[in-house]
Amino acid sequence: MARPMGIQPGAALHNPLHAIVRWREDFQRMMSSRVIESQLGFRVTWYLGALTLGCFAIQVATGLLLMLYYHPSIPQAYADMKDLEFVVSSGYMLRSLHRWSAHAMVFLVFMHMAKVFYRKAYKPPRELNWIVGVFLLLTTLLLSYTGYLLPWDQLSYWGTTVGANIISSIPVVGANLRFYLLGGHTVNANALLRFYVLHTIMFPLLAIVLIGVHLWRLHEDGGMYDVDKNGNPIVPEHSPLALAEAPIRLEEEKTLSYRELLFREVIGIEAITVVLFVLGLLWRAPLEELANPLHTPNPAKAPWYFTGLQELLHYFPPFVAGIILPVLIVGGLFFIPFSPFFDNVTTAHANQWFRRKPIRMVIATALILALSVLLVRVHAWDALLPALVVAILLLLGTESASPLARGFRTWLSSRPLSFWVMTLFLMEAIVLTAVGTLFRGPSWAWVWPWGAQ
Amino acid sequence: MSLGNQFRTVARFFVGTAPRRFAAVSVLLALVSAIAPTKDLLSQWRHYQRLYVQLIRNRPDAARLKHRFKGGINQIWIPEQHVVDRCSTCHVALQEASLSDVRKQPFRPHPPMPHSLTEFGCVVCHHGQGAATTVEEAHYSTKAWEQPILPARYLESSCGQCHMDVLEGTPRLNQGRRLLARYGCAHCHAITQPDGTLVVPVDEPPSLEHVAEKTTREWIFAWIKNPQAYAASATMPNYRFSDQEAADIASFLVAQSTPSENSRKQLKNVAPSPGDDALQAGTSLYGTLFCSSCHAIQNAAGNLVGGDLAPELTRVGSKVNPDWLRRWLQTPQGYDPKTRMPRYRYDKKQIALLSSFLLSKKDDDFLANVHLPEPDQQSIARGKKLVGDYGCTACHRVNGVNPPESFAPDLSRIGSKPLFQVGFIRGMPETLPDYIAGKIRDPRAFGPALKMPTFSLTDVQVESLATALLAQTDRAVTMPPELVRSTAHAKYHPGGEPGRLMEDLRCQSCHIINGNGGDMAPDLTSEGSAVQRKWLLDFMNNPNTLRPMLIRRMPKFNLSDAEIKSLSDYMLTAYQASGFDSLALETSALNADAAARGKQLFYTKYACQSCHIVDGKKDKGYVGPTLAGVGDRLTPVWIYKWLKNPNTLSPGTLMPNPNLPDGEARDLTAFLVRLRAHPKGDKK
Amino acid sequence: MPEDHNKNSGDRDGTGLDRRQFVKVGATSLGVAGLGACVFGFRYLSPNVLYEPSPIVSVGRPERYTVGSVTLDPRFGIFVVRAQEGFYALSAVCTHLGCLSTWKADAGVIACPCHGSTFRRDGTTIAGPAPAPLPWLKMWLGDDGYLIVDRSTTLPPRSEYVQVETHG
Amino acid sequence: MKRTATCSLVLILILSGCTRRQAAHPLPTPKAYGTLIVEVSGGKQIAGVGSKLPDPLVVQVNGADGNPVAGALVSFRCAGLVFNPPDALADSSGQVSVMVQLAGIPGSYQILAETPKSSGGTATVTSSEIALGYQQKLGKELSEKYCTVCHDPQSTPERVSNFDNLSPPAPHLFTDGNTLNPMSDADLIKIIADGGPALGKSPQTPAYRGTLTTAEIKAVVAYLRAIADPPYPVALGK
Repeated sequence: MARPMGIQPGAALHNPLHAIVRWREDFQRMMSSRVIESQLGFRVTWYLGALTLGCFAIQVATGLLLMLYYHPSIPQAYADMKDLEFVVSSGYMLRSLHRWSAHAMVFLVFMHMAKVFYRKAYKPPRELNWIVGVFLLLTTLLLSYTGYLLPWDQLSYWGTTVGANIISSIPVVGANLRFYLLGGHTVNANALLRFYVLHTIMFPLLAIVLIGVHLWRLHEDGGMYDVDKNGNPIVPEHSPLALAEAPIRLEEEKTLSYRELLFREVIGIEAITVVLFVLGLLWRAPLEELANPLHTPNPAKAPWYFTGLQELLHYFPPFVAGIILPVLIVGGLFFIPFSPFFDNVTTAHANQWFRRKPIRMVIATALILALSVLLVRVHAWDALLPALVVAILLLLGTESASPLARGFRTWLSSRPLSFWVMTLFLMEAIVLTAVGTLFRGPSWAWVWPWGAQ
Repeated sequence: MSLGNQFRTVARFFVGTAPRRFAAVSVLLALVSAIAPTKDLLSQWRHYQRLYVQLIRNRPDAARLKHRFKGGINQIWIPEQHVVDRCSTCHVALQEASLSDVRKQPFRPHPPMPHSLTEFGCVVCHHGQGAATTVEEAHYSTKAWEQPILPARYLESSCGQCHMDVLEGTPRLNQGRRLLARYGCAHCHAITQPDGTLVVPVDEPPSLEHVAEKTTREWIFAWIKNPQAYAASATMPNYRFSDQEAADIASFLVAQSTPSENSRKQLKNVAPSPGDDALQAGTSLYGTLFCSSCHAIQNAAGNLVGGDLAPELTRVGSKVNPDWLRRWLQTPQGYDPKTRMPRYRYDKKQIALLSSFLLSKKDDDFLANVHLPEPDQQSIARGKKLVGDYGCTACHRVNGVNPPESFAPDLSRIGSKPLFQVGFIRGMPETLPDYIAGKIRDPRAFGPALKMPTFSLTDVQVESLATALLAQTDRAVTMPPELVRSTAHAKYHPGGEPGRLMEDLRCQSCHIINGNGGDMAPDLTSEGSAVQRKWLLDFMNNPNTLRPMLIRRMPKFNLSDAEIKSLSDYMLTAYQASGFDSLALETSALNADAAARGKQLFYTKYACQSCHIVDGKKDKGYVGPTLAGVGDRLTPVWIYKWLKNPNTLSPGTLMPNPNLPDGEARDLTAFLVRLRAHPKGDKK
Repeated sequence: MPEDHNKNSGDRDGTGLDRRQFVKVGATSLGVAGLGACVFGFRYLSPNVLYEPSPIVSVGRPERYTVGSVTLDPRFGIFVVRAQEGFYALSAVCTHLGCLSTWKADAGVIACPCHGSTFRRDGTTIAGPAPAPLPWLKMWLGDDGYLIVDRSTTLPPRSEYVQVETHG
Repeated sequence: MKRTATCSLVLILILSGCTRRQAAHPLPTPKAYGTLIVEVSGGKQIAGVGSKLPDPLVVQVNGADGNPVAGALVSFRCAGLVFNPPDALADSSGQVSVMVQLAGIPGSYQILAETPKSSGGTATVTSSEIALGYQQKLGKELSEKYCTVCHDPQSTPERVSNFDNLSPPAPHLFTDGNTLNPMSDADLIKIIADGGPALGKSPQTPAYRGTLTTAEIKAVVAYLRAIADPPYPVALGK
């Protein structure tokens, strides 16, 4: 590292300016990771990570301001919402912005995870970063879930009640888990206070710590994920995974300092803030009647990102939907970067999945079809759709083992098993959430979004 | 340079390089984030406050108004009642009486009323959403608040939440509550009032246990089909029965009828002399017995003459069986023990004349086209089922069918019925008042299977009933009893021999005694300390009237002397006004020259003759009772205390309190005491 | 900004501005943004609606207070004093640092518990760090027979007495 | 990507801007034309604010020869009032009767009933209705209880008028604007409270100070002002 200009040795101790220079150096080192010009474009990562961070920043900013007017007690909470809506100057704006950027943050986190996966940016040495990412995903969901109850109107009360009952569907530990979460048997003053503390202190702190680790790992693992000419991921020299010979780049690329990407991401964040402001102005955060435990609005839906789970609960008994599927999903997400069999980690360890491809493809297709039969028996038609699509794609992939392989089918056949599992999971999530939010009317019956029964 | 690439160059200029893109987006962000604060400046309530400042600029007392006007959000905050009303943010001039000529809302002052604004806030009476500062959220029913502003015509219902007593300023509410009791709503619907008591029906539907003796199957059929065709003022509702159903019910009612106590008594039938003179005598007898005090008959011109306490007799001839009528006139309680009709102890000749007059009140075409098939067992069984299903026994007593328990919904909290529980018909305005008014006007429109009958009510009556029902809110039912101002009606029935007599004569059908009874005749609660014994005995024997202008008079009961004596003694001792010693006035002061001064006061200073008649020839005012024989009638102390303050002795009396100094009151009493019906010596 | 400006030597990254102009534009835009934030912050932080009890309070019927008595009404922090000349009200809030002072009947003084200031029954200071006497508050007899005090308006001492002829 | 974002934004703004306007109520086509319209009954009624008038307002359309014209179109207009039906064709006897619901502000309302004339233009008649606020309703109740027995010459079965039994000067009708309007509120309050002699008027008006509170007396005066005919000029006295 070149010595910073203008500082004589030994002058550091009693020169106050020196402290500033040293901090600039630390920042410099933080920014030391390089970025290749081809990766600056929006198309590469859609700046999703940065946008999510931007939304989180908006949440913290608006959240702090809202906290100045919010008391987490039963009659006062709803009255404060009314005050914010009608009396506090531009209070309604902060509330709408807070709610819209909450929705945006959950959406962007999912998109970010999918983009990172499909860009294979989770490959070593970035497995830890992927794990931290998954934890951040859970934290975001919990942040949104706890924040959903705070306005204490009918929507939030019954959404939280449904969410809490989802938790209680975990057979053994569910009931008392719910009891500790709500601080009682029903959603009441204790629940509001606990959700308030979780939402304003615990989870934001957890999120900030995780984001810190996430960004630190990002720079430690060499910034943006990139692959050299023969497919090996480029890692910084000090990384244990560095190969003997230096990585050979595809072609000569101008490497720029990280600041360039950061600058573009800031533009992205500002753009999404503008979009959220406009959305907030056009569709204000809805505030319904004061929570009334005696009347359940029909239908009582959990927040939109949980309607997928609620949809599952509609089909499967609580044990399956409450235990097996969530554990499977979260476990699967954690397991993805570590499974040699499951994923072609690097070309060096040839992927077992690759070697005996036809049999693997056939087994995978059989597994998917078995899943479809199960879904049919349970009449889970909407969960069936993505499984069928994945099955067809798999079949296309196995078919292409024959010599006359064409572009798309060869690409398909070379996808690792993790690709299929991830795609199935994402499509299931999207379809179930869409059905749960848009196509479910009173008493969870099927209804077309435009209201015709 | 086509438009397309002109646009492209400009776009490239702005979003070309990253810094420019950054600049463009930042400016956009600044603009967008500035929208909300500026929208705050243009908020609705500021607009109205600016309009108000312009309005008061050119008014005569502009300076004072300007000084009193405080901009910004104005709020009435009453923590104990959880009231946060910000209505006065836009309705700025609520307490500015000088703006009463302004017609444009929201700048009208609040009309003078008994409660101050900061006592209860606005929402407690006007509903709407107090916390809102936009018109849409405050006045209308939105997702966040279901109760829109209460329409002005139903505003009196808000008074009914706490007040049980009859208020002068709420005619609709008072009429609505009277109708609730009079039209028998309380027979089926339980309605708890703010003081915890249930609404008591006062319409006394007749018992049907012996209906076969009284009338014919055809009449019952025609009556059930359309009661109002028989008697316009009938409060019996119309159940819209089909012909078959009505016939079944009629045949069942006749079949279940059992012989009454009356039917077993032998009544030597005095055949009235036929021809017009009997009818003439009957009509005059009907007049002199003052039957029109309770019963009404439609005269030729078509308007009802008489009271509404008892059924209308316009077409009674085509209803009742003559033999039943004669027995009824002799002892009504024999047929229906609970009837409110007194036993008048008519003699045979009077009964004959009266019944010939009543039977002449016929309307032949009422039953003209009613031909019923012979009643068979199935028809009777169907009739019985119908009577049970439609809850006739909630009002009428029928043999073999006991009254239904919870037959109709409890209306105690209908005023705050949440809208999601209300089944609106497609196309009707979706508000609670309209739902209630619609349900009263035509219940079957809400569902053909509903059992609620249709009442014949005018629009104004429906509006009053809706007002009375809208008063039944959660607040009304959960009112702490000490806050409720109500005229509690005690259940008072005198015991012993006089009690049996008063029961037989049904005194409490017309008079109020100790807060219980009808309000048509004077309140007798403190009659004992008012009247003199001799006058009371004469009056009981032959009741004449003190108020010539009233057509409702006390009927003659033909009591025996012993009965009169026991009744009068009981009244004179039992019904004393509280805190009333009849010797308070030293009679010496009532000498002759005091009487002269009293007369001068009577005729000139207070012009009492404009309402009271003393000298039949000179005075003509008949608002108050005639005072010709007041010396015999009232005790001197009562006259004196009455002159001092009439309202304490008989609350709500028409006589204004003249605020007489003691001296003048004594002189007037001296003058009045000397007015004897048949003068004895020293009458000036 | 014309295209040729781009060739300005100072402009290295295509912003069309050289360093000095960039600093100027940067500073002004930051200034504007900062000003906007301040205005927004100030308007947001000053509540438009206050949930505070109204300064006008009722301190009960005159008969409650015997002649020559000094009674503290703890609900509102007011001394209701009934002197020979009539009634008057003193604020019980010590003028030093706002503690609620109490009436010491035995010593016949009003004493502040925090820093030992003492006052006479007409509010004037006797000793202690209190810089000013206890203020007189506006008091009148309401038409419902209750004594009403307006805690927000002070009167010059000895300026107004409420005459109430009570046979108590 | 940016282009799609901006045009979708513009689209949203347009959609949220337009509002649905109620389709205008179609007027029935007149079958005949009269030349004159006259009020038959239902004018000068009194009702509480916002409530319906007890009896319908009936108007009749007559032709040039004076006899009624069936099928003439009559429409009613008055700011704030709700008519049911707002416009209708005259029935066989040339009459149209309409239920009127008063507006939310107390005061007198001039209802304009108009019918198109065969020779073009419209014939109109105005009838006035009175809406009473809370105070005036209180005044009405009190005056009906204490005052109208002498001040109202018409008798009803329940209340026979005492008007003719009084020695001259006869009591003024409450609607007699010409005598009552010039008197100030204070004078009226004084007469009611202290009786006729207080202003040198006939002692036949008793003193009601002991019976009515000042608020109730003011309510009676407010009622007098509301039903005065010619109407009481509001700006006159305070």
